[in-house]
Amino acid sequence: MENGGPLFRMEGISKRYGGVRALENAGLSVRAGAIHAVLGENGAGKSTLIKIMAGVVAADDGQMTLGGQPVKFASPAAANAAGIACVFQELSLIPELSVADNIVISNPPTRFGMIDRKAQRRLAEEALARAGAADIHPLALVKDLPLSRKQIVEIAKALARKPRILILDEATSALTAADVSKVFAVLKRLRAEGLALVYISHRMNEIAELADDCTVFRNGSKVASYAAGSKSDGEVIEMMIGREYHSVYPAKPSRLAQTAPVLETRNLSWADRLHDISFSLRSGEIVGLGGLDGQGQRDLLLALFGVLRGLRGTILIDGSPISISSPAQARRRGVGMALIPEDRKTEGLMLPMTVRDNLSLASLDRLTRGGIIDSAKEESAVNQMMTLLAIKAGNIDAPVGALSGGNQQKVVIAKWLMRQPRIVLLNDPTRGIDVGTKQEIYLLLRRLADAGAAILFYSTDYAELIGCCDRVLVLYDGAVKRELVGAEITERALIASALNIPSAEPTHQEPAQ
Amino acid sequence: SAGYADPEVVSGPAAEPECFAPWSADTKFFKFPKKDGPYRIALANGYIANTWRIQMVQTAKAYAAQPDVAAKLKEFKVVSTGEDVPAQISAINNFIDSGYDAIVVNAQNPTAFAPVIKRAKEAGVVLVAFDNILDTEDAINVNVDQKGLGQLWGDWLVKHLPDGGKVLEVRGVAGTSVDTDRHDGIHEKLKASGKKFEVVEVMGKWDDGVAQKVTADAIATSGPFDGVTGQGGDTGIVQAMIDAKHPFVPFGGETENGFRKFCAAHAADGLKCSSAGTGPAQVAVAIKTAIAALEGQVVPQSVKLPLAIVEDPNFKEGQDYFQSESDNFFVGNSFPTCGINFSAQEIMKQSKENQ
Amino acid sequence: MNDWQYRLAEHRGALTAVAVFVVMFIIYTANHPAGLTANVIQTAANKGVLLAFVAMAQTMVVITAGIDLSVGMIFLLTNCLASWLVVGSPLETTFGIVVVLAVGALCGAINGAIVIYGRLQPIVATIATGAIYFGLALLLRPFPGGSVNEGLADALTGRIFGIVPASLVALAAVVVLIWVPFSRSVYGRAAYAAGSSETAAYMSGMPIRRGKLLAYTLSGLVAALGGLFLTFFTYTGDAAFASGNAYTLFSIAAVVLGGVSLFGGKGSAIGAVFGALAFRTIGDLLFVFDLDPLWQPLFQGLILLAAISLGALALFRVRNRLEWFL
Amino acid sequence: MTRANGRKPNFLRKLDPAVVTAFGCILLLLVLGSFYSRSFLSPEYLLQQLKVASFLGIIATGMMLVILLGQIDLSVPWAVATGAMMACAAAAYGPVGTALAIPFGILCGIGIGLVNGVGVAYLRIPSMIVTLATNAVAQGVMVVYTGGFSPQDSATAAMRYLSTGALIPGIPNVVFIWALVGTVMVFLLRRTGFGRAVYGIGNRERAAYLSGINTRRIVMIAFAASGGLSAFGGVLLAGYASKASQSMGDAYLLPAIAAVVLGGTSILGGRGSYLGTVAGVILITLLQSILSVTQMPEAGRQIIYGVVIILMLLLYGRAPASR
Ligand SMILES: Nc1ncnc2c1ncn2[C@@H]1O[C@H](COP(=O)(O)OP(=O)(O)OP(=O)(O)O)[C@@H](O)[C@H]1O
Ligand SMILES: Nc1ncnc2c1ncn2[C@@H]1O[C@H](COP(=O)(O)OP(=O)(O)OP(=O)(O)O)[C@@H](O)[C@H]1O
Ligand SMILES: [Mg+2]
Ligand SMILES: [Mg+2]
Repeated sequence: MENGGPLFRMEGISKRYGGVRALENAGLSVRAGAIHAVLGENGAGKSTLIKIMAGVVAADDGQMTLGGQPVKFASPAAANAAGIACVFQELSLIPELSVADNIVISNPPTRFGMIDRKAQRRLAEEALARAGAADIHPLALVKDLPLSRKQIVEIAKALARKPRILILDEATSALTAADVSKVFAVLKRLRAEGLALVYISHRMNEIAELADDCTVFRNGSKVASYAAGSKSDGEVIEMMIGREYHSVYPAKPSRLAQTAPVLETRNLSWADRLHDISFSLRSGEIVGLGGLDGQGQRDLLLALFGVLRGLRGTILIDGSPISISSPAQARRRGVGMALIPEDRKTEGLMLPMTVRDNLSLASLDRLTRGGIIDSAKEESAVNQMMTLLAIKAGNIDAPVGALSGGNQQKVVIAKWLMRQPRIVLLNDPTRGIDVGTKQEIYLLLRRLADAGAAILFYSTDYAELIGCCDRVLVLYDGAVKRELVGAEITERALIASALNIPSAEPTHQEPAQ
Repeated sequence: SAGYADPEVVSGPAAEPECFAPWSADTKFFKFPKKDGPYRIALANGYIANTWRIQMVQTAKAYAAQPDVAAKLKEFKVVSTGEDVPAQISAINNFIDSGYDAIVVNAQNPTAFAPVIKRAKEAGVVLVAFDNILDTEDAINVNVDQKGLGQLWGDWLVKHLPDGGKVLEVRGVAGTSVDTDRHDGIHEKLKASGKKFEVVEVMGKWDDGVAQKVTADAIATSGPFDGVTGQGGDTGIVQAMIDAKHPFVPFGGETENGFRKFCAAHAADGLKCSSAGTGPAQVAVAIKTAIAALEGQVVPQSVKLPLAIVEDPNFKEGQDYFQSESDNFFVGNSFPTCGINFSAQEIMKQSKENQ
Repeated sequence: MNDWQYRLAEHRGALTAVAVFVVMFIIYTANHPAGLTANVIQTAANKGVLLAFVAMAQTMVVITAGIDLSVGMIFLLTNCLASWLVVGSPLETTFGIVVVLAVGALCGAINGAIVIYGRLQPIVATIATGAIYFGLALLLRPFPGGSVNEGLADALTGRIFGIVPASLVALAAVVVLIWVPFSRSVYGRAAYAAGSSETAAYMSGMPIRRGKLLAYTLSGLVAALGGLFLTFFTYTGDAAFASGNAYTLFSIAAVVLGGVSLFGGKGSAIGAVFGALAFRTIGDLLFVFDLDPLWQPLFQGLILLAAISLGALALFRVRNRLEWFL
Repeated sequence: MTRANGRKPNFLRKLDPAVVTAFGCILLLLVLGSFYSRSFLSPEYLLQQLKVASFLGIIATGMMLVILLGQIDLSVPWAVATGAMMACAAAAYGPVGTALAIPFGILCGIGIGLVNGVGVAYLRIPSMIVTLATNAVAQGVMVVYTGGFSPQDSATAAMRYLSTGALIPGIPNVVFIWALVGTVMVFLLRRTGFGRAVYGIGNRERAAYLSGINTRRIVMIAFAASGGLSAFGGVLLAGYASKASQSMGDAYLLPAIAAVVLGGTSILGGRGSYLGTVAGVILITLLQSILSVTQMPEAGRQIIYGVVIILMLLLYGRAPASR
C-alpha cells in the first residue's frame, strides 16, 4: 500500500449535461486508511463526481489516477474490477432479486458455470454480518424491505466486493441513529483495515464523527480541501452555500393556542403494524413522529391519508368521525390533507414531466373548470409557488427531473401547498437535502403552522425533531409509547423512548394513551 | 374401435355415381367394411370466426338433423380448434381415441395430417376431408376443383376481352394452396389465349375489407383496368370500383351474395360476371360420403364437387342471389345430384329456430 | 419467515400454474370418453409441448422486461426451414437440425441486437422483425409442403416404453439443458436483473447487454425447437400467418398463466411451461363438455378470462393500496 | 428566466424531433413511390390514402390513449368487428334501430373497453393479457350472434355517408371525422385535467395516486374510450365496405400499435404527442399501400415492411443512450 501519496486522484474533471454544467475542472484526492468527506449543496456536483469515479458516467474531460497509474473506466464493472465500490444515492439494488443475490451480484461464486447458491448464501451472510445487519434474511426479496434496510443491504453489497476504495453517497440518509452507529463502526473498521473511503452526507454531525479529510464543492467546482476539525461548522456551511449562515431552526412560538383539534385519531389500528394509536393535532402546531425507523410512522401517515385498507379505529376531522379511503378523499374540501411522500422520485414526482405539470397535478380539480384547465390561473398559481419556495428551475416547462434533489423536493412540497392544506403530513421530507434548503423548509413549515396549518412531521433526524416540533410522538412497534412536549424534546429523551427503555429523566407527563 | 381392415380398393362406379363423382379417370374407389349403424360422426373444424365457416357449421348441424340422416346417426359432434394446425390434429386424434366411426375435417393445412391419417387408418376410422382437403390417397377427399375455378375465371376474361388488356387479379391468402391453385388456373388460361394480358396482382386475403382497400390502391396507381378477377372479398372489390368511379368491367369471382347482388344490378353497365364456387353446404356432401362409406358402399377416394356456376345474364333473384339476405352469405348451397338443397332461407331459419 | 417460506414465495407463480393445470387436466381426463389412456396423454402432450416451447422462448424475453411479438414467426420460419432440411440420412438430418436451431438462435439474436444496441422498444421492434421472419418463411414455403425424417419424427412424437410421451421427455431435457443453466448463470441473472431494474443492474456492474442478448438468442433457439417439433408433428412446413400470430398471443397468455411477470424480472420458464399446458387444456375441455359448436369460442374466451382473473384474488390480500402500483 | 417560453404556442414548443422526422419519412416514401409510378403523387391517390388512413387513425387514437398510460389494447380486432356488426345489426330493428345504429355500435365497443378497464384498473391484471382475453370473448360472442341470429350486416345509409360521402366535394367525410376526433384528442390531452392525469399516470401511477388523482377511474375511462374508438372505426369501416364482417378488425391491431410508436409515443407511457400519431398512421398506411400495389411476391412485401419500420425507428425512435 502506497503510504503518504494519494491512492486515487482525479483532476480537471468536467462534465456537462446538455447546457447544464455539472462539474467544471473539479478534483478529488483520496488516501488509503482515511475517510474523505465530500460536502456541498444540492446540485453541487458530488454525485456526478463519484459517478465518474465509479464508471457510471463518462467525464468529458480530466484525468484519473489509481495508485499513480492513469485509469479510465468504461463501465461500473471496470471500476469494480479496479477495486472501487460505490453505494449510490439512488440505490442500485435489483428489487425482484433476493438480498443474497444482490449482495454478490457483481461477482457471484460459480460452480460449473452456474451460480453456487450455497456459497452465495455464505458470502451474503458474512457481508450482512459485517454491515451489522445479520437480522436481514438473505432469501428475502429486496423489494419487500423498507428503505432503511435496503440501504444497509446496499452497504453490505459494496463490502462484499472487498474494495480498496469505498464510496458512500448519502448512504445513511434513511437510517436511524441506531443503524447509523452500526454502520459507522463498520466504516471505522474498514478505515483501520486500510481502505480509502469517500463519504457524502448532508448531516454535519456524521461528518464530524467520521471524516479525516474534507472537500467542499460548490457549483461543480472544488472550493476547498481541509483536514477534518480544522474549520467550524459555520465556516463549512458558509463555504458550501457561499453566503452567511445563521441558526438553522426558526424560533418556536412560546405558547400554543389551545384550539380544538383539527385531526384526531382514536384507537387507530392496522394489520399488525399499528396498535391503538390515539392522538390529536391542532392547527398551528408542528407535531413530530419519532422513534426508530420502521416502527409504524410511515404506516400511520399512509393510514391518515387513506392509503391503507382494513383500518380499525376512528379518525376525526374537526371533531366528527370521517372515513377516508383514498388520497382523493383526503385532500377534498372539508378535510384538506396533504402528504409529502417518502420517496420523491417514485411517489412525489413525474420526473420527465415539466415543473408546471408536476406542480399543478394535485390541484387539477381547482385549476380546471368543467374539466378544462384554466391556463392563466394555472400559470399564476405555479409562478406563485415557485416564488414562495424559491424553486430554482430554468423554466416552468423544464422537466422536473433536471432539477437538483433539493429543488425537486421543493416541487413536491409546493405541489401540495398550492391547495392550501389544513393538515400537512410529511414523511421524512429533508432526506438527502442540503442545509440551506433544509433551513428554508423548516422556515416554511413554521410559517405554515403560524398561518393555521396542522403539521405532522416524521423525520429520521432527531435534531430536526428537536429543532422544529412543538410536540413529538415517539412510536415503538406501531404504538405511541411516549409524548414529549416542549422542553422535554431532547436527544436523550428521544433515544430513550425510541428504544422503549424507561427514561433517565422522569417526566410529569403521562404518555399518550 | 380398432380391428377394421383397410378399405378394399374396388373398381367404380360409386354407389350414387351422380353425387359421388370421381375426381378423374384414374381415381380409386373404396369399399369400406360395412358397419352397423347408427354411427358416431365428428366434424373437426379449424377456424370458425367468419361467415363461411359459421354457415358451414350451421349447415352441418341442419343436415345431421334431417330425419333420414338423423336416423343413421347416434351422435354428431362438432369441434372448432382455431387456426392452429396441431390443435386440429390433436382433435382428430382425440376423436379417434374416443371411438368415433367417421371424422369429417376441414383441414387448416393439406399436408400436415399424414401422421393422423395413418392413425385413423390403423383404427379403422373413416376420414373425409372437404373444402381444404388433404394431400393423401388414404383419406376421402370431397374436392372443389380450385384450379378449374381459376380456369373458369380466366376463360371468362378471355372471352370478354377479345383483345386482351389490363386485368386486376385480387388474390387470397399468400401461402395457401387454394390461392396458388386458383392463381395458376387463371394465368394458364390467360396465357393460353395468346392475347396480350397485363395482370396487376394484389393480395385481398379473401376479405372484403382488405380486398376493397388494395383494390382502391390498385385503381389509383395502376388503373383503369379492363377486367377483374377476385378469389374472394369480391363485394369489397366491386365496392372499391364504385367508390373510385371505375367503369364496370367483366369480372370473374366467387359466390358471395353481395357480389351477385352487384352483378345483377350493374350488368347493364358492364359488370359482366361469372360467379362460381362451392358454398359451405359441401360439408353435407362430406357427411353423406362418410355415411355411405360406413354403410359399405363404394365411394371414390376423391369426390369431385360440382361447381355452382352462375354467369351473366342469368342472375335470378331468389334463386341465385337473395336481395334481402346478408352480403356475406355464400350462395351455391345446393347439390341437386346429391339430394342436397339448402336455400339461404333454410339455413338461416334453422339457426333462428335453434335459439 | 424461515427458508422454505421464502422458497415457496419465490415459486408461488409456478406452483399455482402447476395446480391450475393439474385440476384442469383431471377434469379433462375424468370426462374424456376414452379415459386416462396413454393415447390421450400423448395427444395432449404433443399439442401442449409445442406451445410450451414457444412459451419458454417468450419467457426468456419477458424476464428482461421485453416482449417478443415475433416468436410465433420464428416458430413458423424454423418450421418451414426444417421441412427442407431435416430429411434424409441421419447425417443430413443432424445437419438440418443444427442449421434450423442456428437460424432460430440467429433470429433471436437479431431481435436482441435491435433492442439492445438499436435501443428500440421490444414490442415494435419485434412486430417489424416478425413481418420479416414471416416473409422469409413464405419465401421458403410459398404453399404448404415439404417433408421430414419420419423415423425421427415418429420417435420424438411417440411414446417411450409405450407409456411416456417422448415429446414431454424432450421438453424436460430442454428445460434441464437450456433453461436451468441459463437461469442460474451469471448472464441469466443479469437478464433477470435488467428486467427488474436496468439502471440498478448497470450501476452494479452486471453484464446486462450480454445477459439480455443471450436471453434473446436462447429465446430464438427454443422457438426453433418448437418449430422443429411442429415439423415432427405435422411432417410439413407451412407459412401460415394466422397460426404464427396465434402462437405469439397464446405464448403471452401461457406466460402470464405461468406466473411470469410481464414487467420483467420475475418468473420462470417452468411456470410458463405449465401455463402453456394449462392453456392448451382449456381447448381440450371442449371435447368433454358437449357444447354447441358456435358457443365454443366464447367458452374458451371465458375460461381464459376466468383463469387470468384468478391472479386478481391476491388483490384482496393487499392492505396497502400503494402496492397496487407495482 | 425564460418564462416567456411558456407563452410560445404549445405546438411549437413541444415540436418533437421524432414527429418532424416522421413527416420527413412520409415525404421520402412518396418520392420513392413516385419513381415506381407518377400516380403516387396524384391528388386522387393522396386523398384516397388519407381516407383509408382515417380508419386506422381513429383506431390508433384510442390505442394512443392507452399506450400513454403505459398499457396496451390487444382487443382492437374484435372491438372493431363488434362495433361494425352491432351497428349493422341494430339497423334491422326498424327506423329507431337505424337511427341508433351508430351510437349502439360505439356503445358495444365501450362495453368491451369497460371490461378491459375494470380488469386493468380494478383487478390490476396486466393489460396485455386482459385485452387478449376480452378479444377472445368478443370473438366468441360475435360467432354465437352471427350463427344464432343471422343478423343484418349491411351498413345503414348514415354509416355509408359518414365513410364515403363528401360534404365538401372531393374530400371524404371520414377525413373530417378523423380530424374532429384528433382535435378532441389533442384538446383532451393538452388542455384538460384528464389529459394531465393520463400523462401523469403514464409516468408514474403511484405518484399520481398519491396526488389525489383517481387513477383507476382514469385508466378505466381510457380503456373505454379505446374500445369506443375501435368500435367507431369499425362502424366507419362498415360504412366504407357497405357491410360488416367478422374479420374486419384483424388488419388493424399491429398497424395501430406500430403507428402510435412510429409517431414517437413511448410504449412505456407518459410521453408522446398526437401529431406524431397522425404521422405514424399516414406512414403505415402509405407503406402498406405502396407495397400492396408493387408487383412483388407477398414474401418480399412482408420483408420490406419489416425492414422499413426498423430503419425508420432506428432513425428517430431510439431510447436515449444510458451514459
Ligand atoms: N444526468 C444529468 N443530466 C443533466 N444534468 C445533470 C445530470 N446529472 C447531474 N446534472 C447536473 O449536474 C449538477 C450536479 O449534480 P450532482 O448530482 O453531482 O449534484 P450533487 O452534488 O450530488 O447534489 P445532491 O447533493 O443533491 O446530491 C446538477 O446541477 C445537475 O443539474
Ligand atoms: N437524467 C438526468 N437528466 C437531467 N438532469 C439530471 C439527470 N440526472 C440527474 N440530473 C441532475 O443532477 C442533479 C443531481 O442529480 P442527482 O440525481 O444526483 O440528485 P440527487 O443527488 O438525488 O439530489 P439530492 O442530493 O438533493 O437528493 C440534479 O440537479 C439533476 O437535475
Ligand atoms: Mg448527489
Ligand atoms: Mg444528491
